[in-house]
Amino acid sequence: MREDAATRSPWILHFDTGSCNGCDLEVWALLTPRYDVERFGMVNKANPKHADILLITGPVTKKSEQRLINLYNQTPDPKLVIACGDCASNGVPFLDCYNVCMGVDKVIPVDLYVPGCSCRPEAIMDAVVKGIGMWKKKVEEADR
Amino acid sequence: MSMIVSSLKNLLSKPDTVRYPFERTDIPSNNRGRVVWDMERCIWCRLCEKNCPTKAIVTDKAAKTQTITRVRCIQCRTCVDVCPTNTIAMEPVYSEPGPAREVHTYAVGMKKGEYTVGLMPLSERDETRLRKR
Amino acid sequence: MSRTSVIPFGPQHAAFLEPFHLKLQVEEEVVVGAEMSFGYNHRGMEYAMAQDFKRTQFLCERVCGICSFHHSSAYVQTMERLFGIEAPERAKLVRMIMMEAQRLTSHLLALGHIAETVGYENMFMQFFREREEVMTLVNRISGGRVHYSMNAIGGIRKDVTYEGLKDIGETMDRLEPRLLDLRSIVRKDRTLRKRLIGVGVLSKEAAFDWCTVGPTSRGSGLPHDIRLTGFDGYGVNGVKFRPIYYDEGDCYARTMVRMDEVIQSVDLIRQGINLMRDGPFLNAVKGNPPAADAYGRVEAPRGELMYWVRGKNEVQLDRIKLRTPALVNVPAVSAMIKGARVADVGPITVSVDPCICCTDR
Amino acid sequence: MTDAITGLAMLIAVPLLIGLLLGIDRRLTARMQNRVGPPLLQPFYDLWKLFGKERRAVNQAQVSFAAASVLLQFTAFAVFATGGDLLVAFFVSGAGNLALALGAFSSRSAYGQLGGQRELLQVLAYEPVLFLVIFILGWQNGSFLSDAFGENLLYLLPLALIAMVPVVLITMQKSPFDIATAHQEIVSGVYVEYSGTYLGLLKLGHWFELAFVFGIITLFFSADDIVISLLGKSLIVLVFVFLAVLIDNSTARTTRGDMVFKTLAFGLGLTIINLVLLWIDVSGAIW
Repeated sequence: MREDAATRSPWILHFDTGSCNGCDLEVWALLTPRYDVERFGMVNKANPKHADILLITGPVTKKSEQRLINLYNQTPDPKLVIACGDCASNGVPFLDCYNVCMGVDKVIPVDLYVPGCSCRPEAIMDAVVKGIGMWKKKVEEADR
Repeated sequence: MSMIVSSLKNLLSKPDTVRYPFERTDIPSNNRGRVVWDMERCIWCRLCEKNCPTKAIVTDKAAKTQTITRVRCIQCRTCVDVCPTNTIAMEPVYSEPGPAREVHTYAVGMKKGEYTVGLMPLSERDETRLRKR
Repeated sequence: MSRTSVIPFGPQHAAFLEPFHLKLQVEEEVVVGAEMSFGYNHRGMEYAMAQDFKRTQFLCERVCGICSFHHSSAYVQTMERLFGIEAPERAKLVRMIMMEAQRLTSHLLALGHIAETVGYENMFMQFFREREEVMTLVNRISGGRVHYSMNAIGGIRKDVTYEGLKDIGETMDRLEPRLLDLRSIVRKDRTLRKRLIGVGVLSKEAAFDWCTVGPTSRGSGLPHDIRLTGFDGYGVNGVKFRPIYYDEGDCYARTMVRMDEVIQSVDLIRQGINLMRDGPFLNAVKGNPPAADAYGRVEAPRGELMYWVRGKNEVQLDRIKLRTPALVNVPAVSAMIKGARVADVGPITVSVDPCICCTDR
Repeated sequence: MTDAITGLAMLIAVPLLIGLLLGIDRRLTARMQNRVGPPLLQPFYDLWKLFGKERRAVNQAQVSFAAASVLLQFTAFAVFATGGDLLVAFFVSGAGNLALALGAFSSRSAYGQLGGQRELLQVLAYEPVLFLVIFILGWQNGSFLSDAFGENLLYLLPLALIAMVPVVLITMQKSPFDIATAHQEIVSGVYVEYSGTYLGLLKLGHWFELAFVFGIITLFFSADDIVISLLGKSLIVLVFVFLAVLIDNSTARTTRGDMVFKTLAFGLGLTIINLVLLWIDVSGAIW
């Protein structure tokens, strides 16, 4: 029952950790009329304390590393982290850049990776739907 | 026209939304989605591997395989352009998101469009981090 | 009794898409001081871009996803100068059309973002609905929604077909009346005007002193547009346009500059299609960049974007330097923000269309 | 005895109806923005999910204030639903809002402080209007007890009903008057430091507050036939929700000074004109 309701109301927090804005725009495209993820009850809350799903874009620059950890810690359990795009998954287009941590999973645990540079809104939506499917496991983890 | 009129008009007209997972979106046929190999034609020139800007492709001439790390591919279509034998094609379908970073291996002898799925090899840094846990 | 308190805006905030930190000193709700800090998005792009001039073609698009085609156009233009070649006319016109299409997406984003920061959710949605139309169009033309990857040093990588051009024309016909509707709404809407007029005024002199470029300077009455210098398709005979500028210098003027430029972009795209003739589209280059330097500049949606490259007869470049428009526009916010209310901080910062990934690189 | 039962039924049914109304509101908003929008039961899903989240509070005071706010709002609505004094309900509901603001002040977050301040300003803006409307209702009716309303007041007090529009806008947190929860300025204002269960509690409190405000609107209409009476009451509420959504979708947010001034001028002006007209009517001059 508990996870059933939660899966119908995933609130998201979007944080840009140094991406090129491509995936950020696609995240915004999700909120707007054409894709409209509010159909699944998804709302951009922009507040870690209200969020359930963290959509992280960007290869995590050294300066935003600590901020990302803070945001992660401020989000109450159960929570889900989705790394949007290639650079969030493993930092790849920015191979030679000296100031990046090469991926979100180097800093916080990631549940889902969305490939693509930039990833299509459909791919992010697929990831969210998959993430909702993982929710039950997450609730059990949080209860432990 | 004022916003009130526009709002009422929107209220009465059909929503602009594509009900995506239940309905297909119009991904154009030339969309740069993901690369696939037709291994029958590969002549092992390694041009794709050399030209890949993100080193997503690994060619293994001995084992006769082409391997691509999906999350490393930035869909620039360079490999398709440089391939002398049209072995590589760009499909409009994008790579699926998933809990693991998949590595797809195309080998000679597989049917067209078939591949084996592996996981992205961990870097040294990853391994030390996992050991710490 | 006066007491200043500090309000941190960002790096993660509802009003900003990107991470940048704004430390506001407020008394009650009036801003008395602002301190900006950047670097959350600094990846070290200039170093990475100097590693391989062929790869840079794709990497420079990833400097900024909103103006990716402008970045790659500026880069290939610079490299063409370095190699001493010229792109064919058809390639130039395709570049112009795609640049204007990207200007449409970028400006519609900025306009929607401004509407969002003043709490006008419906207008935000309307702008993004039209933007999605352009996004699907460029997806059909180039194969990518954000990164077009169409440019190559010496022209374009793949020609735009006849059907493609027809598709662009039809989409523009469909889009134009809707954009004109939106413009009349922005012009008339009382609550929006009340929130934007007279807010964040940047005088003509101040705009000059802060070296602002693009819509920010044109909103302050400086008719400064790099497209007039005639790079790429803008230099082709028959392309006509006049820079749009407003004298007021407030948030509303900057918004209106963008709104009018959206209509102008539609017009320029039509001109480009009409001028298009069959012909070659790529003058391929061979060898490594010579040991010389060259610069190139384009008018990105936010203003003048400049690339400077020095080669060294190797695959690596000796140095690549880019000067992005947001780098000079964003500091001007600190001049606009003094004395504003907290409620106006969002619209003021967004009205210069800060692109932090361009600024920090 | 029957009164107590109807009161109890109302206590349970009305918050559920409010949840549904908020669902309609979100759906309608989405349609006006050319989107599909969430399912109608979305507010219930949200609330249920919040109660399932981890309990985490910045400090103990915050929790007490959240609890106080919910209890006070509930009491206000309970007083109203069981036929109690409107004035008591009004002041208790106001105290609930105060507790909400204090809860925001108790955290040291800058956004919380700003949100609390703005919440108080909102209270300052709409409570005088609401108070005057309640006063005029009670005065016309001859009693402030909510179950003593049996007369149709719609044709006598049309302007007072219109004066309720900004009040509904403010309590529903709709643009142009959503300054206390201005998402893009101060994130979510008073709610910013709450999470999980406590946020759910505050949302529930907000539902009770809305139930009370909409309850006052329903007092304007009444008929002898209970079916017609109920239909008319719900129609008024639906018209108000539709108006609120339409205004929300065609205005930008105003600033705080504007909000106070406009709400007070509009609301107080209309109610006072209505009052004067009534007074003239009572003395038999015109009408």
